[in-house]
Amino acid sequence: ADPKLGIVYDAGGKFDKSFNQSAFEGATRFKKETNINFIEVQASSDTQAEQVLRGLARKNLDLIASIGFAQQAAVQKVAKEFPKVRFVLIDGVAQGANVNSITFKEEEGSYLVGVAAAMASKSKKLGFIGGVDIPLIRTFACGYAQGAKAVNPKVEVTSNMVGTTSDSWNNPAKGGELARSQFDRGVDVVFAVAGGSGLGTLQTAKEKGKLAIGVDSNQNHLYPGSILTSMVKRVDNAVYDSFMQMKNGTWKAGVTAKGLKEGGVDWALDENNRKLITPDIEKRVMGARKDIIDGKVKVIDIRSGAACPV
Amino acid sequence: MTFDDLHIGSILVSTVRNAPVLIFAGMAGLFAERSGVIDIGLEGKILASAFVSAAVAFTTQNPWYGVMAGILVSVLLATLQAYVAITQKGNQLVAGIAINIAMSGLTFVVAQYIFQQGGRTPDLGTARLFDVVLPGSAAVENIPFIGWLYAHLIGGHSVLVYLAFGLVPLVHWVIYHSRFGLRLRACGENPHAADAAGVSVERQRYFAMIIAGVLCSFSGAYLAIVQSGFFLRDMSAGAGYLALTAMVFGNWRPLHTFLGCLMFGFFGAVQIQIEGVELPVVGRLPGALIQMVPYVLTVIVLAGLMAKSVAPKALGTPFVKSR
Amino acid sequence: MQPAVEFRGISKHFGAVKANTDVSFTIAKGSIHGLVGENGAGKSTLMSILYGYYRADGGDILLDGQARRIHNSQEAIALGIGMVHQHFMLVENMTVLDNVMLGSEGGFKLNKNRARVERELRDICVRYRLDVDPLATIHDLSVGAQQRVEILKQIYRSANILILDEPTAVLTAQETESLFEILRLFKEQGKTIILITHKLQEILDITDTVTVMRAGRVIGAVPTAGTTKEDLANMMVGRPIENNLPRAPYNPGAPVLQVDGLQLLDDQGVKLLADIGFTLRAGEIVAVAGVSGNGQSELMEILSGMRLPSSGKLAFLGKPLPFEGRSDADGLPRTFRELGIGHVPEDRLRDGVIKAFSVMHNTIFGYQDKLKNRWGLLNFKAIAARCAELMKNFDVRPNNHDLRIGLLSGGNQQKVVIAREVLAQPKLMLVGQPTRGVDIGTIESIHTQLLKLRDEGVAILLVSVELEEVRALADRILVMCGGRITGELKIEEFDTTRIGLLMGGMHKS
Amino acid sequence: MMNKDLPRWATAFVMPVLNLLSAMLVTALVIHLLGESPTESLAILVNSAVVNPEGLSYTLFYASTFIFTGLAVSIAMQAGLFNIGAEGQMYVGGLGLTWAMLAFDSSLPAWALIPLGVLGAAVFGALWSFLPGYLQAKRGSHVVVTTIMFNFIASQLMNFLIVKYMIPAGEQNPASRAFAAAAEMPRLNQWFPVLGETPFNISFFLAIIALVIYGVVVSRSAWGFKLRATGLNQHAAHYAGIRISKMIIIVMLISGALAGLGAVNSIMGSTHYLSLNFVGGAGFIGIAIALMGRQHPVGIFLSAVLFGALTQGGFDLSLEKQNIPPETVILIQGLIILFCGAMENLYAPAIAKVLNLRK
Ligand SMILES: Nc1ncnc2c1ncn2[C@@H]1O[C@H](COP(=O)(O)OP(=O)(O)OP(=O)(O)O)[C@@H](O)[C@H]1O
Ligand SMILES: Nc1ncnc2c1ncn2[C@@H]1O[C@H](COP(=O)(O)OP(=O)(O)OP(=O)(O)O)[C@@H](O)[C@H]1O
Ligand SMILES: [Mg+2]
Ligand SMILES: [Mg+2]
Repeated sequence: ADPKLGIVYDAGGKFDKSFNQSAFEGATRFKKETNINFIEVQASSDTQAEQVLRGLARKNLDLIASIGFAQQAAVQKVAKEFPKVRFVLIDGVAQGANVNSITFKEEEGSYLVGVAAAMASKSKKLGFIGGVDIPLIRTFACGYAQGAKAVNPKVEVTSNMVGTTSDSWNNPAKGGELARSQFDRGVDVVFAVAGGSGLGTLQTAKEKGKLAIGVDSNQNHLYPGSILTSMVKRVDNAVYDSFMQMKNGTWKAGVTAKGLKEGGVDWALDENNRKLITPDIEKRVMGARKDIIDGKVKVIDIRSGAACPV
Repeated sequence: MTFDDLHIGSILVSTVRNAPVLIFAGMAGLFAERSGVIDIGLEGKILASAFVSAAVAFTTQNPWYGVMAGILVSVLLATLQAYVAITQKGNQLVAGIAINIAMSGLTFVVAQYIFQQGGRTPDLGTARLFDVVLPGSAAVENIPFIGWLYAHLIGGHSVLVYLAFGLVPLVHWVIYHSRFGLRLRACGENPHAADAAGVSVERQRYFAMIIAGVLCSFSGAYLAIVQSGFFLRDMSAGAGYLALTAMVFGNWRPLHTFLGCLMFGFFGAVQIQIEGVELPVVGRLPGALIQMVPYVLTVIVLAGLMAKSVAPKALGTPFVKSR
Repeated sequence: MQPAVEFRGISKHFGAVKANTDVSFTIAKGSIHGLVGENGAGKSTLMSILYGYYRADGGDILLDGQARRIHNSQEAIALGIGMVHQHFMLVENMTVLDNVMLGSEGGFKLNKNRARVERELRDICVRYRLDVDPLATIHDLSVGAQQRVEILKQIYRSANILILDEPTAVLTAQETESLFEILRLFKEQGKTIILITHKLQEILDITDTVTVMRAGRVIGAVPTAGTTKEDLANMMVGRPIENNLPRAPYNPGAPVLQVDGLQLLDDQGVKLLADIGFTLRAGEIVAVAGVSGNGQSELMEILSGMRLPSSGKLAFLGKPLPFEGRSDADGLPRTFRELGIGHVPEDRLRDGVIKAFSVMHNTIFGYQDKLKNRWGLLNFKAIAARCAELMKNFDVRPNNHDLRIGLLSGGNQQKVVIAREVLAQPKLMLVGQPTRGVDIGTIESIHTQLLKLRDEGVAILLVSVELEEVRALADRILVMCGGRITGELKIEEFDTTRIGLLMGGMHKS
Repeated sequence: MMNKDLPRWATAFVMPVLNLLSAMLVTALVIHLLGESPTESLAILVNSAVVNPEGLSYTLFYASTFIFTGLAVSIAMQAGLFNIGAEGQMYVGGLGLTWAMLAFDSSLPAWALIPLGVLGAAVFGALWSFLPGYLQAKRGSHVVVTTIMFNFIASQLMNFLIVKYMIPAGEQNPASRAFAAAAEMPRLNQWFPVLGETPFNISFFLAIIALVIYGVVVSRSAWGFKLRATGLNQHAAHYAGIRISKMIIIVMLISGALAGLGAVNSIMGSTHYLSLNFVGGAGFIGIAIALMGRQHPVGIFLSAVLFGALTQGGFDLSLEKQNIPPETVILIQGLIILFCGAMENLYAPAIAKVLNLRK
């Protein structure tokens, strides 16, 4: 029989222009290909996450994908209560024989776009715009800076956060304003990791004739010619794969950290940014990519407790 | 980066760009409250008009239609508020808060229903209001300071920016030097006196609310059509409350309210620039603490000014004919 | 001659209250018509109907013989009706000029007209000998001046029928006299004037005819020439009013309050009070007479602890009043009250009562901490009993302690306040304007209570702008002008002219 | 005013019901336009929020927090102060609670930890409202403005503290570590298994106790008398010897403490850790509850339960009806506030007419 599948988004909702949305896309792809449906719910608070997970588990679902670190505690708890139900936790780690925790090495993908940015920048001033100052976003920022400084230690990275409330992910005006301010100070490539606010950043880069870097999904198509590349984080693949494994009976519990090697993160090169990526840039980025995969370059993950080296 | 790298020019330009959202809404609030109606529903009106103007601008591919549709919706909401506050004599705070909450939900639901993009409208592309380039900007561009002043600080903004700044003296004039303003102030201070003088308090207040609706819609249009180029759920992000704060801060006076709006815009711009910068004495502050700057400064200024509140006396009380 | 106004069977009710029942009478053109009656008799309601403020339930109003429906004040103004309301209808933070222009601005742009109207106002002020600066802001003006602004408004609008609802309640004798001068001038110009007042002497002084109302009905309309105060009082209240209330012989006791060198400066350093010194003894009533706004209010505020003096010695029962070392007066009135100082404030609605509270709640206002049990809770049963007694003793009407006090007439509100303060058995009682806007029947009962208090040995400081009241109550009289005491008289020396001179600042000589 | 003449049963029962029905009618229209059946939706909502015991206990769980924030706003309103800062005060209250728990949860037993947590929440909530209260009392700075500012500042401060000091090493989630089991508010399902596996806990009784104390203090105590007098007429309050600035500061402290207590239910009763933005708008809902409930304890309780039911029922509704996004609940909340709070007198004239006809 077909597996019964569920997906639980966190407070950002499935249209957050970030990992929830990516998860939604992965699940949708799975559904299109297999015609197997899935239940989807949004948990607006940590309390609700537990309620939802338990509710779904009671319906005897086979696999529940929980999107976002906010659900970590809830997954851990509910997984223990329902040993027969399997859980996939995205962006967080929960213990349990029926839990597969998938995290991403955002620092590696960010390193690559950092390399690209440093090479594409004429002013050698780069910008970073994050949604809220939390470890996840800092990881992006630090990987980005590491990549950029690897190209040229003199590169400066200016970093701004949109805010501290949950509004901060939905404030394109501020996202744009931060970008303008950075451009005024000489920045010419900006990396936006701010959900909906980041859309304002991309937009502004286009208006001002500067370059921007998208995040999570491939955003190159939004403003071809102004988006240098995107740091893609394949939450969609993670969800898709989990569902597929469930269907094929190959699903396994565990903890996986998906980096460049595992195809969890990458940079995006397609027809939309082909013209912006010179052979030089491409060569350098691909080189860095190989070095990381081969283990020659180690990108520091600040979440491990290490300070950002740059 | 050091403290010296602060770009004052960039801060000023950014202030000019940030302020209109607050100025429009602040002036809107001013009309409502000067007439005696508390308008805590600015936020909801901004959000609704942002959505409608983006949606219509996108559909018609004409930003001006968007602006007009935004006006319409904002005025409708203001009229609803007026109906509750004036005709029903209901609680004005409750009405405003209800509108804010309902609009936060409704704009998402409708945007999602129509566009299926997660409560976002599609990108407006060219259906936006573009920046005004003052004649001769290119010529003076390279003259130090003057070029910047003319082409970037004074010029180079959207029409709505000029409208916002132009509005301030106009509002000042209307409130203090026109018949309408005289009656407006009288209704906010002592509606019984206005009534005894033959002024219809209800009509005056309805009128004020409609003007508030019109002005508020520009805030929304500016957010969606000028600053962002699309609508996104909850994109007003507290602008309405901030505008109200600027108005209280400005003691319900147009010029002072304007200064309050500029102050928020300015502090906001400063905060962007000092994030990650090595500051004298305190060193490099973490982002979250830097974000506090505008708000902490506001509290300090407010406490220092000994702001004796001079709210319109009849603010918030429905006009009932008996004493 | 055609009457200017004719009421025909006007009725108006508010819920169960019949404010006007079948009211009919006429007002001759070019006459001054008096309207009298107890508090709540329906005078203001009737005038409000004429001014389009309320709509009558039934009946007709005829102006110059023509039946008119007046739907709002705008229409009334257009018909040449002007009204000076019981409570001033002025916007406090605007200038006189703007207040006058409000409603008849003469165009969208104010500035152009402002200059013209200002000129016109100055002109009017000269012609009618009104002392008002068109550019002054209302809240800076004395009550009398605000009254003049109201008049100015009507003159500017060239009202032909002028309604004045208790215009003299807040005026001094001089101010009243100059108001009457203007009214006479109006009359000469053929204008019709309707005057509501509780002061029967004024009716006799200036009106041509007088209508008496009681409980919403017209009791009688008589030519002034053929009537007396006693007749009118009788018609109004239904019983004769005693003018000379009985009192024990003057026999003052020990000093209760000693004031010496009291000064008060405002923020700008202007002297509001200078060199105030007097002694108040047990069992006497000392009245402070003077034109309002000459420091009486400030004096009362200081003595009640609502405001700190700038300097001076103040002793209560021989001990200094606890002003020392305070930066503000926050909470001080409570200490004063506990010392035994009662205070009936001048502005009862602003200071003395909480309008939204019931009568019962208002009877414990300021004394709530004395009426709580050890849990800090109020014992409403005991409070209700206390309140019932108090309402009975002071004849508060209606006798319903659950009613919001805002719904009581001013006179009855005042009785509640006085009763509350008396019940606390103070040694010193500060009383400000106790009978402002109160009808003669109630005045009689308030005066009786105050005299009783005096006879019981309480020291009473009375501030009043009514010389009649001063004469009826005082044992000694202090006259204030410009923040100073300009003279002191014994009651036997009472002399209106002399007091008038002192009030005007003619020093002791 | 208008409804003064109406009998009590009409104003207390018929009118609120009619208003609620109107809000539901508009909601039904929206749901219909979204392509779902309004009646089914209503059935889901009611079933999930009140009929089903587990749902009901979620409803009451949410209501517990709302009662506290509603009380916080109400008590300030009694003194004429509009405290918009419950959101920030509850947030900071959560910090106090969490610090206490992190420091002592390994050393103290439950009977000591829980009161300590409650105290920590109240004290920190109060601290956060002190400055707005003080500035209002002493400097005349408008409390509306300062509390809005303090909400922003709280959010930034908490972000800083949580990210910088509280996240356990190696964790992603911007949240403190979870407390030990001793620091958990006892859940009611231990005694009433029918309530199901829900976070409904004894904070609810704490909320009820707070409501009762509030009701008694405000309407029956001498202090409450002074409180209301201050709110209604400051001139008179001064005349009566009430220390207004002290009153303002104290009432703001109490208000902040009550808002802080909201965190007890949310954190100690449910998540057992402090996380970013855990308040999630409960402070703002408190404003709506205070206004709709007329600052009366019974009104506050009913409004809090109504909003709790909407949170719970609306959540299930969006789960079952794919065309109804969760944001619809926000719209419904707005409509209910509008009809039941702002237009409460909408039907008064009509009812008066009907009653008169019968006479
Ligand atoms: N707005 C109102 N609502 C309800 N009842 C009212 C209202 N205004 C007046 N009344 C009632 O009408 C009666 C007449 O009031 P009115 O103000 O006309 O008296 P008045 O003669 O002017 O009294 P006073 O001498 O105190 O000014 C009062 O007893 C009162 O009960
Ligand atoms: N809204 C109201 N509802 C019921 N009765 C009212 C209302 N307003 C006024 N009244 C009644 O109208 C009568 C006169 O009111 P008014 O305010 O003129 O009192 P007053 O005795 O003239 O006091 P003062 O002149 O000192 O203000 C009072 O008896 C009062 O009960
Ligand atoms: Mg009257
Ligand atoms: Mg009167």
